[in-house]
Amino acid sequence: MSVVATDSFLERAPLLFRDWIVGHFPVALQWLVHHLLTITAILTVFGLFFAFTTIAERKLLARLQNRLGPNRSGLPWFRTLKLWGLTQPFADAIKAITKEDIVPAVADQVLHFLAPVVIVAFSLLGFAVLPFGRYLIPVELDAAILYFFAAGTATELAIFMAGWGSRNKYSLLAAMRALAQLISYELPLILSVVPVVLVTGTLSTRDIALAQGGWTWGVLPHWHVFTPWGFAGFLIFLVAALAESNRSPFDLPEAESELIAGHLTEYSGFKYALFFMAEYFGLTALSGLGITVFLGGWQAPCAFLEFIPSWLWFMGKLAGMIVFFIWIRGTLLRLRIDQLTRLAWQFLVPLALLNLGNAAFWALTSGWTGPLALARWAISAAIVIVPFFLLGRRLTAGYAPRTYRYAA
Amino acid sequence: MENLEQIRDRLLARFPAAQVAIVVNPGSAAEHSLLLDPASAPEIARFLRDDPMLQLDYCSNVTGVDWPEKEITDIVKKSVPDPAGGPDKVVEEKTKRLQPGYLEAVYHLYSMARKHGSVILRLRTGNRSDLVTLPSLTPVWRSADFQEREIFDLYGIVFAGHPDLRRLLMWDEFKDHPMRKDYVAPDDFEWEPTPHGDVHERAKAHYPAPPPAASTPTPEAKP
Amino acid sequence: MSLFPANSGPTVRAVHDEFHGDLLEVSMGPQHPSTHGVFRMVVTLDGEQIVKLKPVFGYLHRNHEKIAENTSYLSSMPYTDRLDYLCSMTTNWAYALAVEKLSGQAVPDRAQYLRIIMAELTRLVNHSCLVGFLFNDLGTSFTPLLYAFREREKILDLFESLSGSRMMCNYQRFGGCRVDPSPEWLAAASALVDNFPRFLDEYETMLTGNEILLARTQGVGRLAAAHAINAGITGPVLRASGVDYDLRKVDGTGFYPRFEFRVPLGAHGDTYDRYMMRILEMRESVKILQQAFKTLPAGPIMDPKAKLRGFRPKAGEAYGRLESPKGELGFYLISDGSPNPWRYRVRPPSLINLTLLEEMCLGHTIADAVVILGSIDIVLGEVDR
Amino acid sequence: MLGSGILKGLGVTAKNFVGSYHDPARMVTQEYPDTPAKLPEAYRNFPFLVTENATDPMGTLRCVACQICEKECPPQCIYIEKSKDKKPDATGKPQLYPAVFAIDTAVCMSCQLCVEVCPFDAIKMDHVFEVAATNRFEGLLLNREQLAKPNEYFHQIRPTEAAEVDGRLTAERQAAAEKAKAAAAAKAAAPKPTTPVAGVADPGPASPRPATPKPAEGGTAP
Repeated sequence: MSVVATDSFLERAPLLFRDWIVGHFPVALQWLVHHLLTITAILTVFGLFFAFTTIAERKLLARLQNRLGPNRSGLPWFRTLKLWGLTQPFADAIKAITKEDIVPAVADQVLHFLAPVVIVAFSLLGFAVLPFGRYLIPVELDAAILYFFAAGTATELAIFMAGWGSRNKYSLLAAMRALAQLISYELPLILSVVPVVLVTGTLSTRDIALAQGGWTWGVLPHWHVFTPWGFAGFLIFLVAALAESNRSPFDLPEAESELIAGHLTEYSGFKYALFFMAEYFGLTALSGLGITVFLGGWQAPCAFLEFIPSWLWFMGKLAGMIVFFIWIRGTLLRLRIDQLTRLAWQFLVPLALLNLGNAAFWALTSGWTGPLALARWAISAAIVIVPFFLLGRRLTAGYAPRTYRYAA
Repeated sequence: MENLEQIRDRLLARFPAAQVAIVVNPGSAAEHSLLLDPASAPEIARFLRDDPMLQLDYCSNVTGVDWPEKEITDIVKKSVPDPAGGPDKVVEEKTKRLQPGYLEAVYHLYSMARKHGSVILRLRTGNRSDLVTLPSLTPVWRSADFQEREIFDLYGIVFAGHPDLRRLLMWDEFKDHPMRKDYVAPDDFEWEPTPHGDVHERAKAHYPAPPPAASTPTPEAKP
Repeated sequence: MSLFPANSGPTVRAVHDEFHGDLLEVSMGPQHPSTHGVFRMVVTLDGEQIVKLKPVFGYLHRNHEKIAENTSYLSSMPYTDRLDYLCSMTTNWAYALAVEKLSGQAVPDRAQYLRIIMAELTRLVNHSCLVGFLFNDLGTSFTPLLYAFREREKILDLFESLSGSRMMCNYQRFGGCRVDPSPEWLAAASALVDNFPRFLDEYETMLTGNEILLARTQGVGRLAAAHAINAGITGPVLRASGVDYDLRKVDGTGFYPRFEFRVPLGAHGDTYDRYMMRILEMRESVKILQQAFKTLPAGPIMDPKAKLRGFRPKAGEAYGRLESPKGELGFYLISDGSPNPWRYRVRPPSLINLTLLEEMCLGHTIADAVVILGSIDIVLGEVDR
Repeated sequence: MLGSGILKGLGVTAKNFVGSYHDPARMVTQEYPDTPAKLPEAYRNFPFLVTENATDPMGTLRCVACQICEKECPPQCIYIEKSKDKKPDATGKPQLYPAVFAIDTAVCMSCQLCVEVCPFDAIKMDHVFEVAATNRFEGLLLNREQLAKPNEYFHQIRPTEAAEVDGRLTAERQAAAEKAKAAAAAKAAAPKPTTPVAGVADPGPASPRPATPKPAEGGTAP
């Protein structure tokens, strides 16, 4: 590996820029400026990322549905310049801020106000431990994974606050659903990441990303997703992440066809926008964790592509994950609450536990080479595929497409 | 399927106490109907549903009809002997009588099992004011549920034995029965300066002075 | 103990029941995204399970029947468009059918064919729309609905270029049809119908085998045949329960006996069967349309004796019924010889199909209630009239 | 297998995603204010009154204030007042004319019944649809001057129907003119008092045009 590629100026540019600014301050204040700059950077980058995720979601969904999507908003005073509607999120933001904030008279005023604040705060915490690039990690924690899940879980608490505090029956039902969903899906989500911790032997996100470096023949990356246990873990992680971030097909708390807007029913204007923002922050953070844990983090997929800065790779993978989630949303229908919990407890949790054993087997047999390596792959694949079929059959027992008769 | 006379005869034989009459439809559709007396209607209905030859298991349409009382002029021709001794004079004697009004419930029955129909049943109330109770056929055909509620709502026929007789389309506090022929619509419409129609006239009468927001009459408005 | 403190607001009212603990009474509608208009269900919930459901109607009531009794026979025709506003062509036909029965008018052959073409195109419109809405109730983000609307749009464009309006067609007249389609129109319609199965295939690939759809709809909202017959339920909802009763076959309305088509029947009577009935009926409709375009005769489209103005059928009554996409749509007319009908009654399939809604929903969750309602296919313009 | 149905669904949406960029059968959206809406000839929205001469619209209205449309209009949105005097119409025959002719477009439902019952081809359906007004009442109440549109406009929006109507009207007028000529000649030949002959062009409100359908819309039967 050429040192030039990995240590290029672009690779270090964000850090150099930060150090340059920090250098202007007295030494006693430098630690504070350092952290404030990091926070500002995360807020700006992911704020913008959120803004463009919304427009991307609307445009991609529109195209999936054979529509054009928002394409009108341009710039003020430049009527002819339409910019493909890319300034739509700013228009949305202006609208959300200027809209009247309605608080129901019977609502719990404190909870109703706190819920959107809490949900945004907690959904942002997860970003602190994600390694966005080779040298870009806001906080290096040894127990980063634990911290991440602890922070992420609190967002569901905010949903419950919103549902309870609104004093609306739909919101209440949504709050109950959110809790059921939280309890059911936190387990498979964590269990899907534990195999990686077991194999890499670390809880630090930085080390997990580093552990996936290197390529076979320079083109096949050593990402965890390209192992049988990693692939299974990644799929479980995807499903659980969808559920954790309340995305379709698991968007039960805000099921608009059943509960109007669920916990958001009594929110309007900027508070509504905050919930919306938090949902996307949560999704982005979980995608970032998934990338770090399974998709090689900031690592380039091929050796010769390493000249591209690592943080660009990370953002590219993040965009890919988001597009995939949008695609899912444009296709699938919603599960019912009992089916949702059944999927978690009867399918994902057993599969994740088996996968843990699978990872243990993988770690124990790391010395197998030659034909034994093939056997190692086959056994490991069987450990996930066979239960997948058996559990899947049990899950869908009694459900099948039907054939119909016609009247004589 | 048997014709209506056969059905009537069978019903009369089976239920000697019942009164069953055929109401002739003079129109080109020629769908004649059976007029039942309210007292025996439920058991006749149950018989029609369960009778193996008829099996009228499907009650398609239930509706009310309002027949307000109307003045009928009977013309009787009489030959009066001429006191002068000539040939008898034919004199038309006009007597006016008031045909009492009544409300009517009409049931259109079909058979899904035998795929035939229709047999039309009619039930009539005693008058339009206090004798408006008819037996409900909802226990026989569930499909009459909402439709009888609708008749109760819009015509004011009270169906005894209906499991849940409430207004269907109008709100519960509503007083009148809008589908009756003598129903007078309320005149508190929103004032709209349309230059035509009695709605405008009534609205003007209801609001002594039109609301100031829309007080300018149109150039075309009727003087 | 009640869930919320008493007097905490007008919307919060918990029902107490000593066996189930606290029940929650939710008023779904009239402003609810999934009640297909201004329909309202008063639902009592035990957790998420429905223990009681009372439908409430009348929010769109405009006394259509009274209006029709105060205007001439012809003037009611445009109002029938507004009953089932998704299927104005069939509603028009049903009304024309009843009036023709009342007055004994004949309809020329070509008009009979055109009526069947319009009715079956309407069936495609209605069923594709319904399936789309059903999927929206099931929680898709509009994708199947918009695919259905894309195809519906093409049929509505045809309606517009023929009758002048996309949805309020006002096309049928007593004794025939209003406008004769040009050969170009017929060619365009025929091409559209030939392409329609491709859309259905794609739709079915996308959704019919979807595991979530199967789990959400199979076994949900079962309706037994005997109950359905007794409750007067008609149309695809009835046939999903396995009852062979299609007025196109039973009554042989119009020229339907001249066409070859089959009537699909379900076995389970659940939501999935009701969904599949619509898909299969669309395939049969395509067959009818293809035959109709091939055999459409030339000739007049109006009975020459038909009168547009001064229409006074002689005294009598008639009940005309038709297999509309939603079920048996009937018009009951009593004439007293005057230009206005003495009694004008619409037998709305949407309303009567709701008779067993509570029984179908009991024991299921609130999410299922929305789906069951969606699978019954109601249009509030017709329910409330 | 669990998930196969979901994968198939993802495939279909992906196909539609790609198709929306190149397949006009999939992307049917018209960008309306930028590209004007394409209206079929039969499109109907709100009636207008046909005038023969654009320079004198009020003098050459075809409407003779027979009030048939007013009676037949289902929502009762037409209001007509007959004139006190008579004006010569296009054939030169003195006719009444509408002193007031108003249509409340807030009430009108564009059902076309007024067009169908009009014996004089005086009222036709328009193609306008951008008819927003700032006032709910007066702004949407169109009077005679706003409703009158020249025959050329009718030709422009509905060429087939307008040609058919014009052909019929010219034939009727010619027949009327010839009849008048013949009557004048007869009168000159044998001057004696005769009762006035009703012109063919004036069937009068009591005798409507036969209710045969107009073959114009959407072309003729094959």
